Amino acid sequence: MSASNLHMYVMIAPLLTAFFVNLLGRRSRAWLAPLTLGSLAFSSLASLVVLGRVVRSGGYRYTVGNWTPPFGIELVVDHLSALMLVLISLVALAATLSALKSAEQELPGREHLFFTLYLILIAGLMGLVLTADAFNLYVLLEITSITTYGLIAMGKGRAPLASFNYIIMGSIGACFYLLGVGYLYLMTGTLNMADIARILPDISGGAAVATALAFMLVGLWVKMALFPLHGWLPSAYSLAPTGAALLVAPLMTKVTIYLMVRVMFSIFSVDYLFLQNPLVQSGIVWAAAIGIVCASALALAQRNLKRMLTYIIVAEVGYMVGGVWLANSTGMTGALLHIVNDALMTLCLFLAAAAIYYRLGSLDFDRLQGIYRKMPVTMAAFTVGAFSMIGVPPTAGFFSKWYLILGGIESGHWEYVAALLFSSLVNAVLFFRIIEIGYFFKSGEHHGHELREEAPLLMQVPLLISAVALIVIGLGSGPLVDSVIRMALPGGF
Amino acid sequence: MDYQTSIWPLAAILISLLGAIPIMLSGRSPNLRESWTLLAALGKVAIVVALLPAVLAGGGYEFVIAEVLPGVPLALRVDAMGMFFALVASILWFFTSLYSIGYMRALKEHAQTRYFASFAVAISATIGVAFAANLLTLYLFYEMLSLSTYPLVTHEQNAEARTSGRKYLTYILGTSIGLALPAMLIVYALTGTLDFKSGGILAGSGASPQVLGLVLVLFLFGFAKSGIMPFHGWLPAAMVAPTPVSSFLHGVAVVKVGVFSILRVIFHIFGADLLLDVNLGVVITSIASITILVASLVALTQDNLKRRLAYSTIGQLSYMILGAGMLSAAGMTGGLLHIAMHAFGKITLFFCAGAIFVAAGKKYISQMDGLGRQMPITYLAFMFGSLSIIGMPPLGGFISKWNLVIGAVSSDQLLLLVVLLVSSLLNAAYFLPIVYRGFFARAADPVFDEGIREAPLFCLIPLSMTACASLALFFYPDIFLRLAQLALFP
Amino acid sequence: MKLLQERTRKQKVGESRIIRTAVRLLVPFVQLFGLYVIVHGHYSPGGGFQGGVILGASFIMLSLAFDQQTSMRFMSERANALLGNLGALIFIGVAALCAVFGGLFLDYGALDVLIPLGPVEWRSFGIFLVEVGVGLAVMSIMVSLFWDLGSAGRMDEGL
Amino acid sequence: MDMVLAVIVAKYNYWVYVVLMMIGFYAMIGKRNLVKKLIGMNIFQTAIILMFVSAGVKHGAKIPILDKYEVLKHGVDATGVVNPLPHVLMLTAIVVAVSITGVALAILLRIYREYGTLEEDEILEKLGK
Repeated sequence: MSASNLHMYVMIAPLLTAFFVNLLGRRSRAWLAPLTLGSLAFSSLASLVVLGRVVRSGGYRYTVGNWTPPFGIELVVDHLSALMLVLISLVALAATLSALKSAEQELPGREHLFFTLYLILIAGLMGLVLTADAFNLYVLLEITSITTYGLIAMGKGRAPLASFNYIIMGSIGACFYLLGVGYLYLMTGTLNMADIARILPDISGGAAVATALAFMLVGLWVKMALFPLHGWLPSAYSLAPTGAALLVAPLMTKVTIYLMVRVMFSIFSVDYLFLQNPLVQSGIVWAAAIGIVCASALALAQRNLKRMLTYIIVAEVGYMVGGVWLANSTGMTGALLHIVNDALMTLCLFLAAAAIYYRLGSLDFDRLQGIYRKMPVTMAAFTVGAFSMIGVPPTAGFFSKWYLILGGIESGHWEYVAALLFSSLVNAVLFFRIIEIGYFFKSGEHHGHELREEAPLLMQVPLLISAVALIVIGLGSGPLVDSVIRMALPGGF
Repeated sequence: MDYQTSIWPLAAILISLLGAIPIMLSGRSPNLRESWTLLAALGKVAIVVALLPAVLAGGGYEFVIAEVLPGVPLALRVDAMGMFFALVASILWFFTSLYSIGYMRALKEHAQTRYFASFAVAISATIGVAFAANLLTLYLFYEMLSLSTYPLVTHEQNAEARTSGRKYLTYILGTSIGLALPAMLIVYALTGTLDFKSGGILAGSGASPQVLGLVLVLFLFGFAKSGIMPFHGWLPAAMVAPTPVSSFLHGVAVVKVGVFSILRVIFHIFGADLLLDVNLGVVITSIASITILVASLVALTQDNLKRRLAYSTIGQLSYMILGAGMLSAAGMTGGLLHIAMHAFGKITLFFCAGAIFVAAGKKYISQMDGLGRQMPITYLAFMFGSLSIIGMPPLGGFISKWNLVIGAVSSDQLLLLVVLLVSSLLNAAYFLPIVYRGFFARAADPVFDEGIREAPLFCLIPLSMTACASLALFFYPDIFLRLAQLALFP
Repeated sequence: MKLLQERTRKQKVGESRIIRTAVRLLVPFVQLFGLYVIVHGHYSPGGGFQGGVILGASFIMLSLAFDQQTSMRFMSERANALLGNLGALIFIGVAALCAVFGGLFLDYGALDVLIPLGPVEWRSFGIFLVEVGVGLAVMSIMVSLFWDLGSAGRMDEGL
Repeated sequence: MDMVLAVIVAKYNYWVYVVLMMIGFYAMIGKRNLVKKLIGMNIFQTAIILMFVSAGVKHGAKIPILDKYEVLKHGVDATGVVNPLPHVLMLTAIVVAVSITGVALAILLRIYREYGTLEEDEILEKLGK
């Protein structure tokens, strides 16, 4: 019995610690590092054990408070959610290492507040991937959003404005989702996803169900910033405090995509989603493809590293949404694998950006000249992350892109294939522009001896680990797909 | 044909990749660093040669690194064709390493540590391409080569290097991601595998000729390292790199990786029979012929020696593709052989160009009048190299060209025969004047040129040796011939 | 109370005397009612949310009728933060304890191992504990929301 | 026409929520004042809350507060009480709404302190300078 509680401890550890951080951290900042890192290290280990157990003996369902569903809230620990749990806790751990340093620099005196929100956000994300209850999902979605609003608003300058914009858009998204849940509740009288799925085929009222699906999807799309609903994301993520962006950028959109998958396939059937409305299905793939192209093009116009990265995130969202809606198992595999890979790539790039920002105080392109000489280790890791974004083998990004493009070819969605290739090429241009700027010097300083000034060790370690992880995951993507992601494919594939 | 599992193919790749680490760490002491380079180069030659007997006996080695995609592992395989290329590349890397030491020290270049480390990574990628067991592995090392040569091309780190580096990446990455990757994915979608198999894997896939033609064209242009027109622009631009880079990478490794990839695709993905069936050889030969003629004509107009060599390379690379496109036994053999023959000839020419730059500081042909009298060894080697490339006996280039001519005749493609003859004449027209002016023309400024002597020994020895090798290959082409035969007709 | 009487008499702070007097008299009853709602939450209408809001409202009334400083005399900012965190910790702690003692998360019956009251009694008592935690947290958050927003984060006399 | 009216009257609770929602949505998107946007957001959320709550209503049913001993003796007559689940859910939704409003107000305070105005146009004008 107690062993099956392990996934709860994964989630509870950061949540419990959050309040201790708030209480003790305001007395002395010496408490911050041991508390946050300790809880997240525990979560990471525990989540790995959970994943191992799920891989060995299959997933299981968990009833909170021993209330049987559909009355109680049910959690689901299957291959996909266990994988997400591992992803979240590991990414959070790496981000926290670096955030400790950057928060010290950017938010002196407010660090305990920052890390309280930080840990609640992590716990909220973990709860999101576990829940199997449509309404519980809404509540957790809002918990993560509210903490994110707060974290972003802690930034300098225009950050509060960006955060307010995010609040408005985010609330619209959440309300749409809630409205969809409301429709489903009116139709079925239950909120448990499995229970809804059981009842749905038996009821008439196609229009109401379709409306519910539409509202839920649009709501989640706003939250995940699918083009053209992405307006809030670039400012919010690029103006947030560095430490907050480190956590939010790799995880927030990816978890929302996971939610889309969860909602789509736990509540509705593959048949209903794809086969009965082929027009909708291919329409969404088209929209994703257009989104990828537009977001990539917008990324080209940016003159700041972090802003550029945010537009790449928007493009990547299009990758995954398109992959899910390709309606074949290859595309789905690609989308799920890309959730993992994209989180790691984004983490790697944002960690590098954080390290650069720590030393330079700016991420504008013209400030980056000669950065390779100044911070060779950081830039080496950045280069690996960039290669992964471009999709150079054997980095992780190549393999998920492989599945996605192959899925596009198999289902005959050539527009999606073209968009993906276009975006890869644009990414190559984007990153080599930075590599070029960083590699060459200003004309005056040619062959000059700039001092080597690396970021602190605490920021370098997670950066290097994430860069190595990109290659390891790339080479290990065969076993990863076979043992986890294939099992995580929703029924019907 | 059976392959035994062995870790040695991986070792052949890793020895220089891991060698890059001590090279980077010993940046403070040039002697130590260069010993590491030479050690890695020698080790690589030793491993490759050690693998040779089994291949000559008709066998080979295999090694699976990781299972990455369903049906497509990251795997290495030493077969005759791979061995052919690996042998050329590893031997020439050793010579280039020697030459680099002399060249870089004589010119007191900056960032030599980065230079040697990138070089080591590049050669690993080259051997990786040679030993790749399937298209995915090949693509992986292909991209690794593109990226590791970027710091070499932009070594000077000035505005010109920046422009060239940008051009280099645009062409190479753009084509490989935009054209080769989708082609590879289509092949995978059609067949479910990417394994190199003699006779090809596309044969039974039931794809229509139109699709096959599209895939073929995507591959031809996708592996733009082969310098095929219209995607050749990067090669002249990349000549801003230090001469050893131009000589080895842009005379041998990088460009031949492009050609090798195309040949792999033609022989082992499509298969000659399939291409004959759907009559796609014409596509290959016509693109190659145009490239050969245009590149040779452009080469005539170049005054910068390295640029002239670059255009010559573009033309010569298409010989190999042309040979493969003939789809006749002699033609394909000639195409494959030309990889080796051209490599030895062209690297000699580049070494000479570098030696002239080191010794006399001259880049332009018009300034080199009378230089042959001060640097007789260099010029003699240059003459050997050019004769080999023109295809004159008794030099190696004759053998491959002879095979190509026979191939054209035996497959009744007389137009291709004309192309070969015309371009040989053009080769002679752009190479021989250089030799002639070097020995016989009156120097423009005798006073200024008086102090010029031969380049340092580290430069001179490698270039003489490759020149001799070109000569020797005419008399003893047996190993390469045998490997080519094994590769094409197992 | 003394303080409130004094402040009621003085003209300077807050609203009119009638309001001040009314609030002074009402606050103890409001708080008592809040506690009642919290404590009875697990078997009659009410609970931590509602009770917490009522408790919080009592402090908000004080700062409305007098000023923020007055209400902060009764509950310092630090005490408020402490109570808030404590409330949340009680909730999560109880929930986690259930899991630690061999049950499912939030399955109060499992706490029987700790003090043998019987699983049924524990279910009732567990909810009670949780409600208290929730009540504390909600009160603290209501109050700090009002204080922070009312004084624009300066924690001076407020609105 | 009568049919249409009948449909509207029969489901009037839904019409109310749709109208409210549209008002809120308009305010969020169309208004240029940040506080008005926030108010719009609250109206939007209230509309959804009303929809849920109205879904629990039954004709002639009582509030769902039951006497423990009655229930133990006679069981629960489900038709006699209103469905309490939507109300409970909406309690949570209200808490969420309050939290968002709180955070949003705090952020608005910061914006006001920085720019001295809450009109979007004026803020953009100041940023443009």
